[in-house]
Amino acid sequence: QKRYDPGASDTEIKIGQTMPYSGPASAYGTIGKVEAAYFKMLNESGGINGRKINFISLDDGYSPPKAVEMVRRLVEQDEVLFTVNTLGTPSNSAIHRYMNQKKVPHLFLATGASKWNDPKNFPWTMGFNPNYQSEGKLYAQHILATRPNAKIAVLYQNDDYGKDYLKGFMDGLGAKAQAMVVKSATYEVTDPTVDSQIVTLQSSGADTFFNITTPKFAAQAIRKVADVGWKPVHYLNQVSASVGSVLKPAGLDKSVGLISMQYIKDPSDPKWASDKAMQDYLAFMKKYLPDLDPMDGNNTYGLAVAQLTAQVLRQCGDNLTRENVMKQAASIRNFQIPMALPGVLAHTSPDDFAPFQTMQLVRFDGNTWVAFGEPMAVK
Amino acid sequence: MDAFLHQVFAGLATGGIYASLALALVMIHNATRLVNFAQGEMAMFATYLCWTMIQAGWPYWGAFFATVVLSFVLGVAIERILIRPVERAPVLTTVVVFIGLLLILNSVAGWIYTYTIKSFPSPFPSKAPFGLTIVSAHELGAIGVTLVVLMMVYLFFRFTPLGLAMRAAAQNPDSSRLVGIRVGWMLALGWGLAAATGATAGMMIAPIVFLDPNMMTGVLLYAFAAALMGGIDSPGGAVVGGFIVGVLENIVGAYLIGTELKLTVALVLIVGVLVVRPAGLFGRVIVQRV
Amino acid sequence: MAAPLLEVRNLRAGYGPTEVLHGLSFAIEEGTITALLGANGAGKTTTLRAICNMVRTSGEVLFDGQRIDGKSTEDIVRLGVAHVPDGRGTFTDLTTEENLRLGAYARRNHRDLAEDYERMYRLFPILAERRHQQAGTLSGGQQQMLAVARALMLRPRLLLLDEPSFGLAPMVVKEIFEVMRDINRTQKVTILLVEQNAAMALKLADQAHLLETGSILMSGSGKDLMNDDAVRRAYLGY
Amino acid sequence: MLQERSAVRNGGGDAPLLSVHGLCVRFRGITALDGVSFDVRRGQIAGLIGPNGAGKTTLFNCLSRLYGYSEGRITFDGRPMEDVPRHKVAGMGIGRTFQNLALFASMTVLDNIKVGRHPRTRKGFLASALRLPGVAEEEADSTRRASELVRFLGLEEVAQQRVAELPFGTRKRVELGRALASEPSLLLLDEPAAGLNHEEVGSLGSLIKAIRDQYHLTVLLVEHHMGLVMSVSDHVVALNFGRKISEGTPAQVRKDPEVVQAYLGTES
Amino acid sequence: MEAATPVDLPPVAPAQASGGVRGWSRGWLLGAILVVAAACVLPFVVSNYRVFQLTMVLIYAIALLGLNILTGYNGQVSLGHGAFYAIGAYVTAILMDKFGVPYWMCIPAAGAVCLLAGFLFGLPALRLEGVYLALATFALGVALPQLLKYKHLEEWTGGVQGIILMKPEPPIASILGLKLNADRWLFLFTLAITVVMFVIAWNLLRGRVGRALIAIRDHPIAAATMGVDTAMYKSLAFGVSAMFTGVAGALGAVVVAFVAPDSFTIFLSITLVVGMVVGGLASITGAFWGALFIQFVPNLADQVSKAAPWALYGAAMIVFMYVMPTGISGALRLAWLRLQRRTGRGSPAA
Ligand SMILES: Nc1ncnc2c1ncn2[C@@H]1O[C@H](COP(=O)(O)OP(=O)(O)OP(=O)(O)O)[C@@H](O)[C@H]1O
Ligand SMILES: Nc1ncnc2c1ncn2[C@@H]1O[C@H](COP(=O)(O)OP(=O)(O)OP(=O)(O)O)[C@@H](O)[C@H]1O
Ligand SMILES: [Mg+2]
Ligand SMILES: [Mg+2]
Repeated sequence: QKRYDPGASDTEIKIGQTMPYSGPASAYGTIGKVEAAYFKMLNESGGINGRKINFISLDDGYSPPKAVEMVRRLVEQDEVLFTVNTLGTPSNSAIHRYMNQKKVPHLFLATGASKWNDPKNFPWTMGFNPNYQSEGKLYAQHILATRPNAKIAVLYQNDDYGKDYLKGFMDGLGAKAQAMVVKSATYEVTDPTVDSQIVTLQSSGADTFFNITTPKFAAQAIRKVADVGWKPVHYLNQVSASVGSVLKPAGLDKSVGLISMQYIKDPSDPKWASDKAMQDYLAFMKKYLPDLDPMDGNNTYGLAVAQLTAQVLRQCGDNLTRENVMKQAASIRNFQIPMALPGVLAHTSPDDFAPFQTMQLVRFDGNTWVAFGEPMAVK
Repeated sequence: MDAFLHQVFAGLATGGIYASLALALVMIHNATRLVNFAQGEMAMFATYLCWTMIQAGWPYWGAFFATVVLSFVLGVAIERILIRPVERAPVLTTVVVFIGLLLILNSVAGWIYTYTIKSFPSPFPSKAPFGLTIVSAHELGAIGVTLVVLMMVYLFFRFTPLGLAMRAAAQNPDSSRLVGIRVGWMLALGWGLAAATGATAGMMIAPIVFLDPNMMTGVLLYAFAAALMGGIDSPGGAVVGGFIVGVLENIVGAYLIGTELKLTVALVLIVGVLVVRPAGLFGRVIVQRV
Repeated sequence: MAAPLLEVRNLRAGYGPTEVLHGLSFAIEEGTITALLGANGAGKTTTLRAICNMVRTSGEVLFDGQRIDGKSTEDIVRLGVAHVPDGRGTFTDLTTEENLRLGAYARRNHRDLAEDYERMYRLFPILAERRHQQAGTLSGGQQQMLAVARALMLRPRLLLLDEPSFGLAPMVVKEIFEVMRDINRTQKVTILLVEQNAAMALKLADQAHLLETGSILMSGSGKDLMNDDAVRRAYLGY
Repeated sequence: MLQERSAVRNGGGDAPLLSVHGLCVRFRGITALDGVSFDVRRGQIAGLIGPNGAGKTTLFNCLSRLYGYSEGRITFDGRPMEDVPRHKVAGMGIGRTFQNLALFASMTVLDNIKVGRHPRTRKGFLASALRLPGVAEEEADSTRRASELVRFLGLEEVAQQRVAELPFGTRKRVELGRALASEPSLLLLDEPAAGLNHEEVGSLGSLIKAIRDQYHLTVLLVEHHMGLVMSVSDHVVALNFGRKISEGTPAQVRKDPEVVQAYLGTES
Repeated sequence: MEAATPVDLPPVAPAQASGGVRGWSRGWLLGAILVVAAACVLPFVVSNYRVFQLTMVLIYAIALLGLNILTGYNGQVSLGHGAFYAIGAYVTAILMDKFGVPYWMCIPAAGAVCLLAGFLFGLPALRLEGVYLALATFALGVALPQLLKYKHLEEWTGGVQGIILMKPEPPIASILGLKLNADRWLFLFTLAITVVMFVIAWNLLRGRVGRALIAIRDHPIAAATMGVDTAMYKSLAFGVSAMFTGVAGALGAVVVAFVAPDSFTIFLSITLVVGMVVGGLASITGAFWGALFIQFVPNLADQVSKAAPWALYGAAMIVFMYVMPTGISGALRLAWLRLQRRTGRGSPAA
């Protein structure tokens, strides 16, 4: 039988979100736009189980206090059934406790911090991104396996995102971490370039480079590494592994040999040219968001999140209580998100709130990312 | 030692970036007595215009000079349309208009061009001369362009009657009118020249930092610091300030304190210099007397 | 007879909501010197400002037969109207020499420019000495000299002087009056003079007007006013 | 209002109130004052004259500690001025006006004069913020005294007007009021007659004398208006190029050939 | 300064009627009491989410008032006041989180720390003027968030993760029969502190100290000559201003129940400047108008367009500045004067 909590009815499901449409992180605002467009498309084809999705996405300017205000509006005034893909570790930290107190599902956060997978203490919060720490750990394992005596240099963004990766990486290296990492350097998002950092890292004599940067800085770093004639084994975090929006600007020739991970298909990769999901994506972008750049990794990401959200709602059926939403979110069974790489399945359970189990190690051959090895477990 | 030199050169290269925008700040300050917070975004927008032209198939230099001219016109237009209504308002009122302009340009650029970074062509060869790896040809070229612009700005303010009239109009509009200076047009001209200078800076910076709507937010802060360090009324000071800031920041980051606090420490040092020399290193000390 | 060089008809002017001049009318013939007298706050400065359109005005101002009310200050100056303003209007951050250069900015005719600098420096030798000093640090009187010199650099047709002797030592005052007489005679510069030193002003002036709270109370030749009892008591003291 | 205090002061015998000795001031190559020495006795009106740029205002600025001086000594009321910070000068009893006006443009006439009360009042940040006892009384007292001065100077009509809107002469009177509000024992007037017409200069002369008599103070007057200087001064000092060229009674100085040559010009 | 006309130096503050704070008139007092009384009722008639927003308005108003004391009244431009807001917030967060100090005791503590911090920063700032001071304060605003992330302070500040706080519960369940909850209680608590802070500012600005501050702004040399210890007053103005902003930051931390470096970026400082100018420089009531602007206009912009909300926000700023170059309170004052003049009660000058 039908059961509803606030935000759900026979005709409508209200979903809330905060996104940085303005402010320093407005580059991510595109994610919210893709999600809104996807739900619009769903509505046009009849919605989910006959219900239209009312997606309310508000601007938080990447400011935690604003995020609190906006989320309170969503919960108390707009009365959404749940929120999805609220972006940024600081903003989500600010609303973390509130959402759990209010018992409103706080789903698929757009951040890779590990603390979102804590069903015991925060049963209403679930992340989306493969956890940065785990990813960092995987690179460490790869290094230990292939070149146990590597001298490693690390560049990371001086915020939660960079530090999460670094922590996982150091944990992964284990006891040898302090000895192996010969130099690390940070940058701020406001830095114009990371040239100086690259020079510092190069002069440390390292032969391996772990590059924990967001797209613009990743591109700068890749180019600078090549320009100064440094030839390390270069690991690049998956956040910036987009061929179209990172490697191309940096120079494809300069990107040869990069190692990264992937879990979502890269639209600029020719091998997906005839892939159904990719074709759907490109058609969707063309129809609904002609102004946005389809090569932008944020857009494929947004679509993947929206697809997973739709899946959860389908699983809910007519039982649209917050409790059931959470229950269904916690029982995703090896679901293949169309935009995710084949074999990269979303899977959750009541005591494991991290949807992604696996990622694929890839190496850049000057044209596309080439998978090597088996998909690796991220947990 | 080699690494040290390397850091210094990297610092000079980024310093050149700061210097080029700092020049635009000095330009606008001498012409209006204000620091234009939107200067960076104006340069960014101009660079996008150039990029659009290049995408449309224009040759680089054609697009370059067209952008400089177009920026000049846009700068004049901004002054006439946006700034003029608050010309006689208190300084901070104008500052808020600048902030509004900054937000508008940043946001509209993101809307039109999206936030994905774009590579921007350089007019200089891709291989550095003499097989240098320390600096790229573009960085050298950009520094050269900055020095040329510096020369022009310097000569303009120092030797042309127009330059003098512009400075006069900025500091004492009423008296300027009484000697026949068209104050309104001086301000507009100043905006035009500053916009053109900024556009040049933007087109030299974009190949280094990549083109995106936020490409100037960081640069502006450093340019601001550089201009003030050198003395906000001194074009030469701005350029020297730019190099000092660039090198200082790198040395601090690499050898003194680590990269986490390099900006903080660099800023503290700059403010320290200013406390000792309140008009900057090369700024003219203006005495107020009764 | 030719039209007057400057004619003012029913001139009103004020600041904000307050009206300060209540309809002045007077005319100045080319090549003459006119003095404007009046008590503190009578509106003398405002009259000069109104002629140059620096304040809110209504009424007609004709220069050389042309309407100039409504024209911008800078355009009026470009017609050859130099103004030594109240408070001197020094460009305090520029050097003495730059101040003089600006005086010649709107000048049509750039011949004899160098000679004019020399003339000013001869007239006020201290300015030559202080060529490169920041003008704002000059003494009050030195700045007053600079203001007069700056106005002369325009080679104006009409010279508006707002208390040119302000803060000057007695000897320099005499010199300035000599200069006025001289440029009036030799260069046919027309002068409108606001001056508190009424005795000297009236002696120099062909025409004089007495202003009181924004209206002309009395007009006449310099001599007429000098012989008027009220004027003598208030402005001349004998 | 100053009676008791000045009685005590006069007990100091005939020592000069102000004594300037060998004062030198230089600005990068310009010698503004070059070994100037003179005394001003209590109760005097002393005139200070000299050509433009002679250093008169500079001397005032030294007395207000706005300019430092390389050599020389200034003693006020028996105390050396060298180590007095500039904001203490008013409290010591030196009040001044400025040659080119230095009013607080956005404030009303009354408030400008009340700022003059600053050195004679005490309540600081904490007391004001919390309105501790005494604040209201002190404020009321300031208002009363400022209003008194407003009346004395005939500024009642404009008391609530912002000074920026006032004609020049009126503003000069506001400055005078502001200086008087600090109850100075030495009043420095820098060209108070500039921009005034004959009649106004006349009444200014009487006003200066009235101030001296009513408030028992000593006046040092810089002025180019010879009529005024010669009629009110007890003593005149003449400077030229930063040097003292003459000193004495008005009649003496007026006749001094060097003064005539450098300053007054032939005849007059 | 040689310039006799006020035109020569563009004023930091509007020349119009920014020359002082009048004493209370009875009408004013009555009006203020009515407004506060109405504000007390407000949380019981609107939704909790609105209560939260209004609490933020009060908090911003305190911060803006602080900034106005420094910039509007004393003429020292600060583009980095967000730093003091952050210090206030972090002091509170650390005291509450690490030492279990009750929230209401943290507010004065934060104020005291900021008073000291502001005073100390004000000392070197004494040497700087105009754009140079603007840079120094801007640098402070930029550097502080990075300092908060610094690894050796992480133990205290929580690094990039920040500190999550417990929202305080009301000490009593209901008041005069009106049911309290955390939001309503915090609103009333903030309101009380706002009233205290405004009374303090009022007291400070209307008397001897306020005149001295304005005198320094209008003519520093003359102010010193009139016996104002300009260095001391400027530093103290910095301190007091920082104290106000710090108190606001402390309240902000309690109300939002979270602090992190990302909450206090340079954009916060810029927002405060915008709020102050839009509200009205050198105006006490202006702080409220400015607070309403910075709280609600970005939300409105977001409602209108997701594509470029900042563009709309920026456009709103520009429009406000055109229509009211002296800020909202300046415009209201002009309107009031005009009304008075029309009804014939104008000043003799009219
Ligand atoms: N900027 C201003 N704003 C408002 N009112 C002003 C302003 N300037 C002058 N006024 C008023 O205009 C009137 C005339 O002033 P004006 O300066 O023309 O007098 P004046 O005859 O030149 O006097 P003075 O001898 O003082 O130079 C005065 O009453 C004065 O209060
Ligand atoms: N701050 C300064 N920097 C450089 N020169 C200065 C400064 N102050 C004064 N002077 C110079 O010192 C000399 C004395 O100036 P001062 O103002 O004392 O003259 P004054 O006697 O008051 O003249 P006036 O009668 O014109 O007011 C002048 O030549 C002036 O240019
Ligand atoms: Mg006048
Ligand atoms: Mg003088």
